[in-house]
Amino acid sequence: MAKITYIQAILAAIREEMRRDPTTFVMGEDLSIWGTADGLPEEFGRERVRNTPISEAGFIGAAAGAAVAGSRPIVDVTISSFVYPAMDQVVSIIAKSRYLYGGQAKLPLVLRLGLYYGLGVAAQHSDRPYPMFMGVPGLKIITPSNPYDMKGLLKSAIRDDDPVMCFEDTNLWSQRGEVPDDDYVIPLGKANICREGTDVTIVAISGMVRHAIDAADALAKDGVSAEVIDPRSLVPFDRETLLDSIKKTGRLVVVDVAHRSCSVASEISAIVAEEAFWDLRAPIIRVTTPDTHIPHSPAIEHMLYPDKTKIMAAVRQTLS
Amino acid sequence: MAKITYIQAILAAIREEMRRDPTTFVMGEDLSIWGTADGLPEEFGRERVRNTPISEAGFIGAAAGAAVAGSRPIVDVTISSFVYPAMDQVVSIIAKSRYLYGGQAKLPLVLRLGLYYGLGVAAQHSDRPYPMFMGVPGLKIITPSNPYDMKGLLKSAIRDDDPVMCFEDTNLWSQRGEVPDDDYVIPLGKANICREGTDVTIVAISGMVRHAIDAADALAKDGVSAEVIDPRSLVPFDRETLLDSIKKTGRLVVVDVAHRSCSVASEISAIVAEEAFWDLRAPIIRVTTPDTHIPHSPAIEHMLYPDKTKIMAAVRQTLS
Amino acid sequence: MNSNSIAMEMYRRMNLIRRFEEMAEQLHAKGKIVGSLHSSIGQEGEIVGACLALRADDYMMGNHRSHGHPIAKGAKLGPLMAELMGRKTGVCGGKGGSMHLADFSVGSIGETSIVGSGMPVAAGAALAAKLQGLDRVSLCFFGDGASNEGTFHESMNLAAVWKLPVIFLCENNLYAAATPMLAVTSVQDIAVRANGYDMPGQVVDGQDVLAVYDCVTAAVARARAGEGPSLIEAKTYRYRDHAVNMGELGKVDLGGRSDEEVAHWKARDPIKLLRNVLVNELGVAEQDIEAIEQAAIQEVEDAHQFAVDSPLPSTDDAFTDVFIGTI
Amino acid sequence: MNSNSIAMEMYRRMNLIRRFEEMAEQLHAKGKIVGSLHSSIGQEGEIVGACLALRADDYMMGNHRSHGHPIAKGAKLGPLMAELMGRKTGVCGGKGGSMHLADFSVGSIGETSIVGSGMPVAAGAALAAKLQGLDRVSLCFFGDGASNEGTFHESMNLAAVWKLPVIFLCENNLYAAATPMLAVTSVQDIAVRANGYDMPGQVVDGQDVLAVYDCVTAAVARARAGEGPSLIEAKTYRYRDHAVNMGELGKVDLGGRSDEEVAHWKARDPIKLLRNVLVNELGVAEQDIEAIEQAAIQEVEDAHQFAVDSPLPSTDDAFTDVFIGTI
Ligand SMILES: Cc1ncc(C[n+]2csc(CCOP(=O)(O)OP(=O)(O)O)c2C)c(N)n1
Ligand SMILES: Cc1ncc(C[n+]2csc(CCOP(=O)(O)OP(=O)(O)O)c2C)c(N)n1
Ligand SMILES: [Mg+2]
Ligand SMILES: [Mg+2]
Repeated sequence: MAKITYIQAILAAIREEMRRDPTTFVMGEDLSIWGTADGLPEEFGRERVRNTPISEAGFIGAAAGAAVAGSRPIVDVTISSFVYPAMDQVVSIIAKSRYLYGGQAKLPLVLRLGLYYGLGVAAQHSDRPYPMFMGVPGLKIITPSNPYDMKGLLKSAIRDDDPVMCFEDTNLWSQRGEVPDDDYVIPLGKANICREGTDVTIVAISGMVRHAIDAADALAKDGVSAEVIDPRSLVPFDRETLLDSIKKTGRLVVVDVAHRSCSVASEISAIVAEEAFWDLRAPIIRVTTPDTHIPHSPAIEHMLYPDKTKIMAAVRQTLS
Repeated sequence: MAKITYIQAILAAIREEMRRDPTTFVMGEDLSIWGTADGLPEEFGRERVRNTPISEAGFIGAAAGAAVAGSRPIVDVTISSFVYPAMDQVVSIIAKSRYLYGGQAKLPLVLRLGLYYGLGVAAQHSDRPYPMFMGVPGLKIITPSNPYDMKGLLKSAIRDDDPVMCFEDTNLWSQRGEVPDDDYVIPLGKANICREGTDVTIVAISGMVRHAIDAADALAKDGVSAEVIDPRSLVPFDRETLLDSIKKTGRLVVVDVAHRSCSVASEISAIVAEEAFWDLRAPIIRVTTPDTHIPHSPAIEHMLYPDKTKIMAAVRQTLS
Repeated sequence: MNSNSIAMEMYRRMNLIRRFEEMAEQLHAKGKIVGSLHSSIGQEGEIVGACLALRADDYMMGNHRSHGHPIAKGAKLGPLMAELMGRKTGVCGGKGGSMHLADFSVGSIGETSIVGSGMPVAAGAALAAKLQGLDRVSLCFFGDGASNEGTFHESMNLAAVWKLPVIFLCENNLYAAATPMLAVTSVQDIAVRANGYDMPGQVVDGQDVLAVYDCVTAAVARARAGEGPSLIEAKTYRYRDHAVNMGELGKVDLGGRSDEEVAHWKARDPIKLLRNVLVNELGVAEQDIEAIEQAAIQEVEDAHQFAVDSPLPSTDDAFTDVFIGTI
Repeated sequence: MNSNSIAMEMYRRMNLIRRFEEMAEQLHAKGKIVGSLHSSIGQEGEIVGACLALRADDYMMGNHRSHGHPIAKGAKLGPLMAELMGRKTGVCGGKGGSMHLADFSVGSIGETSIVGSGMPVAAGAALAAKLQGLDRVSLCFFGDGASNEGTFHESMNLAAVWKLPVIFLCENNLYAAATPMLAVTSVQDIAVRANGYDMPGQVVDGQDVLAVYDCVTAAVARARAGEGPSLIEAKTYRYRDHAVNMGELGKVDLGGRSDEEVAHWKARDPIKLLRNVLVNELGVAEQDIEAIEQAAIQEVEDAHQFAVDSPLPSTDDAFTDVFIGTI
């Protein structure tokens, strides 16, 4: 057991799985830049660690084809905003092939996509696009919120025989946590109850989980007992843990750094308004990024994202 | 006033606006096929009615550039599934340019996209992708549900100085309705109350509106008074009409032919669960297409979509 | 196989395709097949010539106009016809339909109806073969219209820099739906574009199945030897409309297809051309040829019967194959 | 302008860019500029040579590495520096930042940080000029790395078939981030790809501002005369890392950039080369040259001061410009 960073957890997961399964391989642009491929070319060779041209549709589509033909690609899309040029390959090919061919095709591939917001890089680089993929059947989606989950979920994703999108919050890159050196996996579709509580349920996604925990800690001092749930995977989604919690608390705040409209926060709210309405004792509050673009200027960027203060205010609103 | 089809309403809107404003022009693949460009090359010439190569990113991006440089493109994307190869141009360029350049750019363009489901053409051609664009700030979205609305909304869209996506339900193509011959526009952001009622609010999008009206008519015979609302534009969204209706009825069913997760139905549900919770007297029911792909076989395709029977069942559920 | 028996096999498969397509058209006209239908009639020469240059374990990707391609690759006809008719016994369980045939058992690994989208996939299958140390190759069919999609460019470059064992076969039938190729394409020959990737590019007469076979065979040999990808442009013609229900010969946007043009191409029908070769050059007996022709009719009729006798998918089937298990 | 005064103007703009970029680097190091920063130092020759071949009302699109480009097109420095520093007075109100400069008042109509995404946009601006009967042209900068994006292909073909007045200028600085061009690109010269679109393609020495100017001037004349687009590949070099904070000269994936390579290119510094021409061939007095150099330093200092003195955007500003009005 060692304290390693979120980035190191990614690398550890990839390295271990590449050792375990010779059909895995890595590809992406400028793999050497980010630290998630350090040592891989040396250990596995350039055939299995491939630097691509800047051709997202080309190499993401090639990943689909390689997967269909029996390999297991792990694709570094780097910043999630760069998935749009390959959108058709993701939606029309990766998500749909198995179904179109009546189950003949298997697409065991992983797309890794960084959520690169909060860095002053403006609207074209700061996307958090996972909600749009949640509306496309056939794609599994994980959103690891700490190094331990990262390693365990990513290893599961690499072993999964279906395509998995792994959204990585780059604001957590240098976050450290205890991560076992040995092999472990976290199953997709099992939420994590980060903190138990009885007054209100806070569901938070990805980098928002730590803010939710901070808020819950602060609220505890005021005598408010908040339960914090990290779904860990959006598809499959652990409905049971969510609904059980609402049964107990009767109140829900959902924290999602995506834009508000058609966000995962909206989806979770809709699930609860449909399936747990009679348990609810207050409006469901979404704490999201508003429906504006992300500006470059640091003076006005950070205020747009959910944070501890906004979460606390939302919780108070459900209690009033 | 004449009874014309949905397709003819599209053509009428385009023709009238092209006559009105010489900076407008039309482009797309195989314009002659669909009936929405009949007579246009003859009247306006091939410069203003341009047949494109199969290069969606190329010509949709070119529309953005042309708009920035003072023209007003009306782009026929034909089937909405073909927007994915151009996703980056829509999300990174069209939606974001004005913001990125601090208001210097104006992008008066219209993308027309057909919802081509229910036709046995399988998963790659049957998308209903408007929810993913609702989560991208900077794009206005209209979903006309009948010939009258089509002409009025599309004319508004063409005159609008912001980019507008017009999603056209191809299941309505041959539907006829009274449409004034002369100039009229329907403002974006104003919902249509198709039918007044007091017991339950049914919000329905695009081609689902007629099913909602049919359901409401049938329910009326059983003494249930359903109000049917067609938002007509998703962005901007008429929150006021929705919330006023909920205040009156206390019950909500949302009908959306998109896949369930992160759908517009989910968004509308979340808005109401957040802002009108205390008016609600029952769970909010979403009637959507489930999160599976659209199969080719007609034997199993149609049952996936919302219809009158499912809407009636949902309404009954809110009343029980 | 000696060249005689290869030619006979070509003739057999071309006949199967022609008859299969004719049956499909009839069934569509009767409402027994639903959805769009893009006939490959007229293109059998390039389809069969290319596919017969492959081994059974090589990969093949088609597009929206690829009923003939799995047949050329060796697929059984019954499950293909059942697929068009939306049956549970269809090769894709009735979920893919006309534009998405695939028969993995013969290396037919997919057909995609989003123009140009199959090219990266085919390159990826070639990459997998390379990584796995197999000497399989990947054959990718795409249209003249598809050659203007960005995926064409990205796939060609990727395949070239990685020396992937892939053959990109452009079925240039002169039109993309209602649009003549030259109205939207900046070169006369799409094969020229190979230069931009330092890749061999070659034009071949798509109506001459033997020429296509030779040309693809050479490219396959190159690919198998690790020498990288090739671009081959087969000049061909579709006799029918772009798709059913779109007016006689398609409603061509810039002036229609002339009667002369159609007549010119029909005079060079690939099946007739090969028949002539069989009779006049290879000395095959008329009755042997007729036996093939009759057998094709029967095989298609049997396929039809198989489909008709097959059950439709059930409600549950709509929900499987989204993921491997249910989630 | 006679050629002497054009050369002096080139020298002035190249100096402005170099000094502007140096100032930006310093400010980034001090934390006064936040976000990524891609320096165009070393590439001033092709930037200025190309932009000076345009009229003020012509359009110009840049990319993520385009601080220099609006300067070359004639933009005021203050609002550019204020933009980098996230000020309300920034040319984009502080919303775009380093990778998205635009000054519509001088025809700088955008810079996009999604590689390759500006090419269709530039083609579209050219289309608008054509439709409006204006004789404006559109100049599009893009990198060697961008030449492998699908948008390159689609834009080239579209521009060619529609004979759009656009000049595609590839700034081939031999690397795309950490990746050497030849490791991922299937041709030695990107200009070769022009053949695939029946378009003129030309390689030019990007360090020779005069050569670039001549070459682009010819392409602009062609475009204005309605003869269609051109592809020009300027061979150039960036002295700095791909972006700040990425290690000395970038952490190049396949072995780093050699000292020899760097030295080779620095010996052909575009500013030095032009200075030599001014002194030795055009007989410009040393003091006139120094005056330009000094003025550039001062102008950049003033721009910095302007930015420093400017207010930050307010909360409300984050919500404007999503749409034209508020909705
Ligand atoms: C991305 C995309 N754009 C548009 C279409 C609609 N479409 C289907 S087939 C076709 C023409 C294709 O032409 P070509 O590639 O030459 O193949 P052909 O049909 O001639 O065999 C078009 C435009 C599509 N399916 N996918
Ligand atoms: C679509 C997309 N993919 C990847 C990136 C990340 N990225 C930014 S710049 C760059 C390299 C660009 O190389 P080149 O086009 O040669 O321009 P240069 O930086 O050398 O000027 C990359 C890969 C991006 N911004 N957009
Ligand atoms: Mg064609
Ligand atoms: Mg470069």
